[in-house]
Formats: sequence, C-alpha cells, structure tokens
Amino acid sequence: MNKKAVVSVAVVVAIIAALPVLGDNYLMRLGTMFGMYATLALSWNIIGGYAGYPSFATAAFFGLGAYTGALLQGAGVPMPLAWVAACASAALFAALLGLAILHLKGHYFAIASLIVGEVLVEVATSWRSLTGGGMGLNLPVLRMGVEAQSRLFFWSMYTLGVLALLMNWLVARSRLGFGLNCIRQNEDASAMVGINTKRYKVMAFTCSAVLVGGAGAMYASWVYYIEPPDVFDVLTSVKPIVMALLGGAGTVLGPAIGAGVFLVMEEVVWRNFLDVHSAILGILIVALIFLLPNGLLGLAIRRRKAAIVARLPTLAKRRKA
Amino acid sequence: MLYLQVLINGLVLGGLYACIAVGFSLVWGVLNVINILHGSFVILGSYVAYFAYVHLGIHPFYSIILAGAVLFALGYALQLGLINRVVGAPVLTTLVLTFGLDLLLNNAMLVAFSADYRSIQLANPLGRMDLGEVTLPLDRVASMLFALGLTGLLYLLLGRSRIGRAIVAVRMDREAAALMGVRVRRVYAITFGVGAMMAGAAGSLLALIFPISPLNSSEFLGIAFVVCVMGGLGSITGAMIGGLALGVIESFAALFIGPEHGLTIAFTLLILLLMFKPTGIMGRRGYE
Amino acid sequence: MLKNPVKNATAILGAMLMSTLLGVASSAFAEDVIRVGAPLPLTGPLSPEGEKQKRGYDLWAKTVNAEGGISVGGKSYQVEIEYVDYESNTPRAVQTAERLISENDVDFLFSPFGSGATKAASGVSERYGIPTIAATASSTAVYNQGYRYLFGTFTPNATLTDPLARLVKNSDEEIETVAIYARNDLFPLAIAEEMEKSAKKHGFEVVSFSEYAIGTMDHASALTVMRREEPDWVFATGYINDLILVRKQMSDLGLSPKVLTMIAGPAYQEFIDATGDLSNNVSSAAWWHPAVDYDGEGTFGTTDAYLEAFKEEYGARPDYAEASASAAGVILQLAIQQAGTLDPKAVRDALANMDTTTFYGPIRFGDTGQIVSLEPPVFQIQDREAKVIYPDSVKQTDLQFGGIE
Amino acid sequence: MAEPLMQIQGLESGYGEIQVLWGIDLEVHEQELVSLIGSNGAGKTTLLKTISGLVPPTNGSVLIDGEEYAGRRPDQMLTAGVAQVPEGRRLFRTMSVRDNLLMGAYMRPQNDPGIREDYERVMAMFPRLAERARQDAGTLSGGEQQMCAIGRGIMGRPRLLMIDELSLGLAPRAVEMLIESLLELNRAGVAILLVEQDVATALDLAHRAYVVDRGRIAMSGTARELADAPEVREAYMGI
Amino acid sequence: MSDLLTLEGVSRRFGGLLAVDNVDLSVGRGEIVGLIGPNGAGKTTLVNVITGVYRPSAGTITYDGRRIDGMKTFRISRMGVARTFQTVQPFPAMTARENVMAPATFAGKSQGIAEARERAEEALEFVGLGDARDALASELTLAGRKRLELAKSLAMEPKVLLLDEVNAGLNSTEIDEALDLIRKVADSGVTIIIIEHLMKVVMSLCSRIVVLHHGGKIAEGTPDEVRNDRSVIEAYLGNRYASRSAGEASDG
Repeated sequence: MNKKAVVSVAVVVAIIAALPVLGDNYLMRLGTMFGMYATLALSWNIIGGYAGYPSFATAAFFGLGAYTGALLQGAGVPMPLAWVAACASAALFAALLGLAILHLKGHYFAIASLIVGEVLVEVATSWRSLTGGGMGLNLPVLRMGVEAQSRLFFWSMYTLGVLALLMNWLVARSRLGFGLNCIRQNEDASAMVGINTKRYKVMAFTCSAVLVGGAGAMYASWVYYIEPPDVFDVLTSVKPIVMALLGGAGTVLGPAIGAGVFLVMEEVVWRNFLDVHSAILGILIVALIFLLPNGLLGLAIRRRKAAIVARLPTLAKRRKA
Repeated sequence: MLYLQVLINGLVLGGLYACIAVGFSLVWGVLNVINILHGSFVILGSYVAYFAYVHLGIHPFYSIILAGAVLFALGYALQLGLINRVVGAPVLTTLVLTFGLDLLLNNAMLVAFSADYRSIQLANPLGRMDLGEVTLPLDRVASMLFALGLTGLLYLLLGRSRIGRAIVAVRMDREAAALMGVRVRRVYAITFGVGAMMAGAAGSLLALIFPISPLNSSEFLGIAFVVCVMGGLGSITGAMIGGLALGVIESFAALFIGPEHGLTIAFTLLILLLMFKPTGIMGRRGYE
Repeated sequence: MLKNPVKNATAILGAMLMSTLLGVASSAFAEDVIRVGAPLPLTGPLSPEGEKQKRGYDLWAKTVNAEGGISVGGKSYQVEIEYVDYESNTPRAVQTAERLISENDVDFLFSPFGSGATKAASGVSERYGIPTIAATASSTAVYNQGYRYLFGTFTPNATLTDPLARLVKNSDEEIETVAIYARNDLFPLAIAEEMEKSAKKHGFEVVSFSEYAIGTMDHASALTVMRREEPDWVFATGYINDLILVRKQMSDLGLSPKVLTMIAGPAYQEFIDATGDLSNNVSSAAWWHPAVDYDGEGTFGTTDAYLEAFKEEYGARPDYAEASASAAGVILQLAIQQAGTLDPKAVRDALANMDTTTFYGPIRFGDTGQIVSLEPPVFQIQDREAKVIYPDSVKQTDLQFGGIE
Repeated sequence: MAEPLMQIQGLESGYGEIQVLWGIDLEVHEQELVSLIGSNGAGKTTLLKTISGLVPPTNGSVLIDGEEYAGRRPDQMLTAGVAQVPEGRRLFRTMSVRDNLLMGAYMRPQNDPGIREDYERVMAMFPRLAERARQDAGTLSGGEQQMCAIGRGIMGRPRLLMIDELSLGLAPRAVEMLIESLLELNRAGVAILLVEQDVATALDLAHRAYVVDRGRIAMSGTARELADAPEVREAYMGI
Repeated sequence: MSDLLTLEGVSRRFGGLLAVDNVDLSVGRGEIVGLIGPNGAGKTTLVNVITGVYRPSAGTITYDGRRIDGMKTFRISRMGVARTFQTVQPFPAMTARENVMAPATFAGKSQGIAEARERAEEALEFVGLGDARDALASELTLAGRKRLELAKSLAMEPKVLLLDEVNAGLNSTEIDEALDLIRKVADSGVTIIIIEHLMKVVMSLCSRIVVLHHGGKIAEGTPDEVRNDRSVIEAYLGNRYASRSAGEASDG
C-alpha cells in the first residue's frame, strides 16, 4: 500500500471512530458488530487468506475467549485484564492445535478445524461445574450508564478491529506474510526456498486466534450472558470466511470491507424478510461465488493483471542481449 | 447381556449412520466437494416419505424409491446447473457455495413444512422381539437392514454397472476416464444425483425413527462428516464400517461415560484419527 | 453473464442500498398506535416455540384491534406488534431487543423465548425503563435480579413438579423409585433438578439422574441402563423432538414404568400426533391448560371465549405457550387501561399492583415480578387427549397408572 | 493417395493464456504408423490431448475421414475411431486389470459380443496380463501397466491409436515386447500415432515421422529420411 | 580438498519399488557432475532425497562435513543446497521478482526486504530475465520459467546447485544460452550436479558423469568413458541399437 492509501484508510478509521457523536444506540450497536466482524474476518485472513489454509476454527477461538473472559471476570478479575487473558488463551490453544493439525491439507484441515469447535461445545456443555453447562454463564453486570456502556464496547471492539487491520498490514509487509504467500501458492517449493513451513503456519494460525479470543471475551462482557451453542456457533466460523471472500481474501483491506458489506447485507435482509432471510442470504452467497469470485478488491487486482498481460508479447519474444 | 444389548443398539444406529453418510462420501470422493446440503437432502427425503405415508398410505420402506427419485432429480439439476461450474475450484469456494444453497433449501423447507416436528405412526408396527434380556426393536432393525442393503446396492452399482464403473473411473483419474469416452460433467451430475438419492433414501428410512423437521439437518450433516472421515472418504465400505463403528462407539460411550458425552467421545476420536491417520480406518484401499 | 464483474458488483450493491431505503421507509410510524416489540426465535432450533408465541400475540392483537383498540384516557389506540427474528441466538435476542427500543421506538416489550434469553434481554429493557412481559420464562433466577420492569406469566418450576410428586405419593400404587433423564439445557435441566428435589421431599428414591447432550440422536444406551434399574416412575425432560424420540425408544426397548412424566412435549398437540398411541398415559404439567375455566376481565374475558377465538383463527386448541402469549397481551392491555397513560413508569406501577383475573387465570405478580397467583395444572394424555388431573377445581379425570407400553 | 484417416491443419491450442501449439499440420493415413518426436515440453502431449478432445483447440481443424472433429468431446472422438493411450499409463489403479480393459470398451454397447472377442485378443497379445486379470492394476510392473494401457486402448476398437510416451520409465526388454505387439497391431490394420522420446526407437518403427519443436512441426518425412538428417541426430539422439 | 557432498549407500523405497538403490556418490567442491539415466531411473528421486523432500530408507548423506539425511528441507536449503525442479514450480501469482525474493529472503543471507529485492534483481539480470521482473510467473514462457527457477536457486547463494532437467523443452538456441549461463554459475564457484536428458549438454559441460539405471549406479567416469560404456548404451537405447550407437559414438 502506498502512502496515499494509508492516509485515506486512517481517515476512514478515524471517521468511524467518531460514530458515538451521532448518539444513535442502534448505530453504535452496528458499529460494535462491525468491529467484531472485522476482527474475525481479518484474523481469519491470516491463515485462510495469506496461507491458504481453510480454517473453520474461528468459532473455537471465539468461544474459548468468551469462556476464558467470562470465567475470569466471574472470579473477580478486572474486565480489561480478562480480555487480555482471553487473547492469550486463544493464542496458546491455537499454537498447540496448529502443531497437531497443520500437517493436514485442504478438506482434511477444514474438517479438523471445524470439529475442534464441536469438541469444545461438548466440553463446555458437559463441564457444568466450571461453565454452567447448558445453563449458560452470567457475567457480572457493569455498574455504568447505558450510553457509557455502549460507547465503551463500541470503542473496545472497534479498537480490536483496527488492531486486526494493523496486524494484517504488518504481516503483509513482513517476512511472515511473504512466506505465507509462498506457502499458499506452493508449499513444497516454499520449503525448498528455505521457509520453515511448519513454523510459519503455526504462527499464522496463532495470529488468526489471538484477537478472536479477545473478541469473544469482549462479546461475553457485552452481552453478559453466554451459552455454549451460541459462542461456539458454526456460523461464527463460516461468516468471517464469507466476509473475507466477499471483500477479497489475502488482501489487507478486503476482509474489513467484506465485513462492512456483509453486516449491511445481513441487517438489510434480516429486517426486510422475516421468514426467508436465510434463504435470501443463501442466494446472495451463491451469487457472490459466481459473480465476484475474487471479491470486491479482486476487481481492482484483475485490472492490474490485465495491464501486465498486455505487455507480455514483448517478453515472450525476448532474445539474448 | 447389557453389553450385547448396547452392542445391538449401536449396530442398529450405525447401520442408519452408514446410509446417511454413504452419499456424502461418494460426492466428496468423486467430486472433491463437501456437500453441506446433504443434511437438508436427508430431511427432504424424510418429508417425501412422511407425505407419501400420510396422504397415500405408502409405507416408508417403499417410498425409498420415491424419495430417491425426487432427490436424484434435484441433485442432478443442482450439479449440472451450478456446482459443475466450481468443481475443481478451491475448497472454500465449493464449501461456501453449498453452504449458501443449504441456507436456501433449508429455509424453503421451513416455509413449506414449518418447523413443527412430525413423525410417522405406522398403522401396523412390527413391534419388538424379546430374546432373553435382549430386545430387538423390529422396525428399527428392519430400517437398519434396509439401510445396509441400500449401501450394499450402491456398492454393487459402482462395481458392476456401466455408469458405476464410469463414476469409479472418474474418481480415480478424470482425464483417463474422459479418454475412455466417459462424459465427465455428466458423470459428476449423476454422482451428485446418486449422492442426493442415497440421502433421500436414508431420509425415508429415518422418517420411521426420528422426528422430522428442517431443524435436524445439521445433525445429519455432522454424522455424515464424522462417518466419512472415520471410514475414509469416497469409500463405500469405509462409510459402512465407519457408520457401524460410530454407532457402536457412541452407544458404549453413553454407557460407560454417560449419555451426555457420547458425541464428545466420537468427535475426540475423530480428531485423533485425523491427526494420525487422515485417510480413515479403511485408508485409500477402502474404495471398491 | 460473467463478463463484467464491475457492473455485477454495482448491481448487487445497488439492490442492497435500495432495500435499505425501503426498510427505513416502511418503519415510519403512524399516530395513535401502541407499539409492542417482540423479539422471537422465528428461525433456528427454537423456531417452533417462536411461532407459537407469535400466534398467541397475533390473536390478542387482532382481537383487541377488532374491538376498537385499547382506550387510554378516552382515546383509542390500535396495537401494533413489531416482530424481529433473533435466529434462536440469545445475544442476538438482546441486540434485537435494544434495536426495538432504541430505533423502532416501541412502547413496551414482550420478552424473547425461554428463561435464558429473557434473562439476557431483561437488562436492556431495565436500562431503558420499558415495561416488559415475559410469556415463557419460569426460572426464578430470571426474576431475582432486582429488576423492576420485568413481569412474567409462568410460576417457578417447582410449582410444576411438586403437585405431581404429591399426587403420585398420595395414590394407592406402590411407587418408590424415580429415574430422571434430562436434556443438558437451561430449562429442561432446571425442571429436572426441581423434580429431584420434589421427589426427595416426598420420599421417593431417585435411582438415577442422567443427562443427554443437545442434539442427541439416540437414547438407546441410556434407556437400556435405565431399564435395568426398573424404575417405577420415569421423568424425562427436553424439547418436543427429544421427547418424541425418547418415547419411541422406550417402547422399542420395552421400558414400561408405572408412571411416565415428560416435560414439556406432551402439552403440545404435536406430541400426541407424533407418538400416537404411545402418548397414552404420559403425564405432564404445564402452566396452563385449556380445561381450566375462568371468567375475567380484558379481551376474551372467559377461557371459553378464548378457546373459541383461537379455534376460529387457527383451527386448533391453544397450548400453554400460546395462551400465555395471549395472556401477556391481555395483561399489558389491562395495565395500560389502569394507568390511563402510555407512560412506562405508570404502566409499570399498574402491572406491579395488578390484582385481577383473565381468561388465563388470576393475575397477581410477586415482588420479583413473577406471577404468584396461578396453580399450574397437571394432566395426563388419555385416549390421545390431554386431560387435567389436578388441581381438583378443574380436574377432568384421575391419574391412571401403568399402560405405558 | 487416398484421403487420410486423420488430417490436421493449422491446429492451435494451449492452457489458459499460454499458447502451446502454433499451427500444427499433420496427417495419418489408414494403417500407417507415424511417430512424433521432439524434446520435453515441445507440445507433443498437448497435441495428442487436443486431438482427443481433452484440451479445446483455439484454432485449426481436425478432419477424420474428411469430417470436422476439432473441439469435439473425447467420447465423440472415440466414436470416430480415435483412441489415446495417455502418458504415464493412467490406469485405474484399484480396479482389476480386467475392469481396466472393460473400461476401454465403455463406449461400446454392453452386449456387444465383440467386446469378449477383443478381450480375448488382448489377452492373447499380452499373456502376462491374462495371468494377472484379477489383480489391481496398481500392482502391475511398469511394463505390464503399459500393456494394460495399450490393451485398454485396443478395447475401444479404434482405427487410430495414439500412444503417448510408450517407453517412458520402462526396462528395455519390456519396451521391445511392447514394440512387437504394436507392430502386430499395426499389421492388423490399426493406424498408430506414436509419441516417443527415444528417437532411435521411434524412427526405427515408424513409416513416417514428424519433429515437433516449440509447438510447431519443425520437420517431417519418412522415418529413414529423418533418421539420417544431421539436425535430428545432433539435437535428439545426442550423437 | 575434501568432498562437499557425499552419499554412502543411499536407498529410497516406495512400497515395493526401490526407486534409489544403494547409491554411492561424492562430489568435490567446484565440480560439475552430470547425472544421467533413462526416464524413471531414479534421478529425480535422488535429488529429492538429497534435498530432504524424502528421507532416505538407508544410507547416509554428508554435506560440508555434516550429516544431512533426515533433516528438514528448509534447513538443508538454508545450508546452501539449492535445486531446480524438473517441472517448474514457481509461485504462480507472484511476479518474477517476488518469486526470486522468496529464496533471497528465507534461504539467502539477505537482511531485510530491500536487500532481498536487490539480490533478486541481480539474479534475474544474471539469468537474463531483468526485463520480465514484473510479469507474473504464470505468464512467462516455459523457457522463461526455467530461467526463473535458476534465478531462484541462485538467489539462495548456494554452494551446491542441483539442476533437474533445466534444458528440457528448450530449443537449441535456448539451450546454448542456458549452457553459457550454467558455466557462468560454475565459474562463480558453485558446485553443480546436473540431471540431463540431452547427452550433448552433459558431454560438453561435465567433468564427471554418473549413470543411474533402475535406481542403481551402473557407471561413473569422464564423458568419454561413459559414452563408450556398453551397459550405458544398452540402458539408454536397448540392445537392438547398442551396437550401432556404440560404433558411431566411438567414431565421433
């Protein structure tokens, strides 16, 4: 990204951050959701977009973060500290899990990562003494005003989203991002050019978990009641993927844009079609696959590629100087 | 005796599981597509059987044919119209596509049939048979035998029939199959149709046993997943063995560790299996 | 068709924008309307329950509006219910509740389904000071949070299990052992725990208390183990699909206790339809039953009138969830009329001080906001029909033992 | 000379944006044995795949008995009598040898008594396959696999059999056996288009040959002419 | 001068197939060694064993005084063993420069992206792809992609370079260019092991030639010795042609 792009992104970020000025509670809630969705989609982007590993573990990280945060807050740990701990627990879990399953490829990896979430649901449901099982878990209610609360959660979640964006930007510019890009395109050749593929994949998987854990914990504090089927919902794994694909997986801004568009789409469909909103969402998803296979940002990239192809004949005819 | 009863419970359940999974496995193996629609296909099959019984008095065992035909047509059309265009695309594309289609189909069923649970009450149930302390629920056993029979039929179809050999050939080497004159896109559509057909047939057997509602689709999809990975994907015998194994494991886990942990145990085993032997119990040899 | 992705994308976005505008336009509101928000689980696993509640609310709103609406301070208001689907997802319920209050400007709120979601959403209405009526929340934990704007039409869970245990104990049958089988989920587990307490209180031996996971597709092992214990009484909880399956598998395995109690499936006609003769002699308890007979105030007035109206609208008998939803409407209506204003605080006070009778039964809320004036009926399915066996005032028949095949 | 069995004019094709064939002209007559030689990546395999319909041509024509077949599907090519034995054998590994051979007759009516006949013929031609008819094809040795692949090609009863890389990775003795069978097949009336890296073998067998270089026909002529051409000897035989 | 790379009794088995059979090989610093043999002789497998893609079933591999058999691929490559693939393996969606930057970043000694970019451009210039550096790898011609492979290997600043059929598919002009390039690389002090199909290339380039057949080493020596070795001729051409070819070869 060039300087101009960075500046314009920064301006947009700042404008959205000023949302509370409008004082509209519903907008604030949407803004908070946007922060959360952006965090999830951008985090998934690291493992799914850059490294090309179709991870369905987002729900596992999210739920784990939510329960870590909720349990710690329940035990009297201050909320911000509980959030940080949730990040840490999700990251640690991802690192260990990554060591165990990142040798799997394609569908097998997808399934393994999906099932991890299922196992955690079962554990959370069965371990009643700790998690309250199916009865769910209540968090301590915050002693502060309605407005202050909604501002607090908006800014917290939004900050997390911005952090996720920053993480993507840093990864994309670093050796890690470069290496992941290579792994996605050709893992064997990547090892051959000296990339420690296992380590890079585990790092990517960990990156894809750390902020999601935080998002889970914030979410728990925000709704102050969690239950296993909710925080480990499979949709929590699927939606970020759709968002990332929508915006453009493997790009820095794509997933954030996708999260925004998806949120708007979801809200619009949801409020206008009471009984058939999931069918309409389904149609939109199918349409996206066929009409926007590379996401919104893919349109721009396509143009750039076309320009290079136009120059090719000269290269093909090149002779020794 | 307790163990024998639990073993029988597990086998009866497992036979149905195998039948649920076999079509999913076939599609996965041949097209390399994870068909998220599979659970909804099963439910649709159940509805066909339900309405056939309630309105026409057709016993669910016979409506296997009807449900199979309806689902085959649906699957064939979906594949030819939509999914064929993304076969060979990255995992995520096909997954998200079938996910979207599933939202659509499931919602459509919800609107058409409502979420109310329905169940078939047979006019002449077979009842149960008591052998000492062991009880055989006969309708369930019959369903299971039908389920295994259908799975066996599919096995024969793939091994013996012309189209079956074409499907197997495409699965092994699509280009070589094309060189034999196999029309690959059509075989894909037929395979997807057959996968849906098996789901429909399984659905009509399940209509006798489980309450029917569109809400159950994710459970059936989950079972198909687990069985398929356990047995080795794309393998008919694998699905059969995986299904029976899952049924038995679930039953004994419920006995020894508690009914609320049956699924946890199955999932945990699955993760371990994936980690150490991702090709499933039967491995790659399981096919055919 | 795939040639021009830019154009396609523009078309998609354009369509989305259009529908947003339409959505906003349609939410412009009219005068002289009382707006009640109702977040419901219209899709997802709880959708059957959500649909029931919706039928109850709809019937009330339709009837009230047909009668000329609610008169407040000499002016008539029509009732409009704003439904939102929260997809059986609790936090989404909270979110929609907030959206209904802050954006759709609803005057009052009907809670989401069940104790869990009600509890989660009650914080929102409390913060905004919007009187909220919960039609399907029974857990005392929902009401003892110290909230002032939440009122519920279900008595605590123990009021269901206690009369049952007493009834069985006082019979001549020799019933000593109870096996409890519960879905590991908020309501089913809570009621099973109440049952355990009630059983112990009345001197039964609880031989087993086992749970099954949400989404369990086979109960054979658990029932096989239970069969070995030969319990006199089996008490199973869960949602209707679980209980249909449990009932069928009990029959498959030849588990025939003298008493079989299930909560909450048998209260619904669907259960009887789905299990046929197997439903016979299954006992249950619910907060309301069509066999009750009250003559009260507000829309519908008598239970008979309500049954009639329901039958005309839906061609069926209402069950407790549907009736409770309608009752929630009637209660709100009475409170508004009592207060003579739409001011939330005044309506809240009217609710807190309410002491009246409706088609649903006598209405009086305790300090926590939970109803205290009802005696939930116990019933048993006989000849494929639910018949009340307790309390004596509305009793239709006696509890039958055995006959569970 | 009679009309060629297959006549190709100006054929172009490739993969996506990469063009591989740049205007190929080639013909094969009835009962002829024609070799295609050229280095790795010259486009020989792409040429065969384009003819058999696996790769769509972007330009040019493929005439079979004077009728246009360019861009047809593989099954239509088979019906026209053109079969291909792909590079690397590509057997159906966990099917038995017998089932592999029967797959070769996929296009023919199932009750065609000729299938049985042809099966016996293949078995007679390759007695080693007869011994292993029930075995999985994947368990065969390289030479046996090539026999099976060629047998599979024969089972379609083609008039023209295109064979890609006959000797690839095979022991010399196995290659010699295969060559004998091919010559026998050719004598029985089947035209053969052979792609072969081993230029000496290819030229020794064929009536005529083409040299493919970077997607174009660089030279053509009788096998003897090409074998004696110094360019060919230098570039491809390394001697 | 000690040998840079030594293989002792290296075998690799795949199921029932012995793809590499008890091969001994030692390569000195600065040598250009040719590895030839008919298709399927096990050449590529041997390269894969050396570079750690496959673990040898038996035998030891010593490089620069250290055992490397069983090491991970990326470690071996970081120690200075580079290879090109027979079928080119670029990162298709990256530009040529990015492709070459990858090894420069991960296996080379470059510090930071800027330096890797510089290295990459040097390597591209060296192989004559300077003008094509912004083209996507998937859009290069075959010859271009082969050069790209070479540039990638060079960017690793290797001590040993394994070239797997770099000339396959090239026409004779391109081959001449490639040969010049390989000599240039060798002159810069890199040890080269080259797998080749074309005798002409091997003969003109190599100081020593090793012949593999059915996984085993059947001959080793100078180009002249190998070319006149009867078993080599037999393996290559089949005995039908052995006598003729041998005769002509000795004439030439």
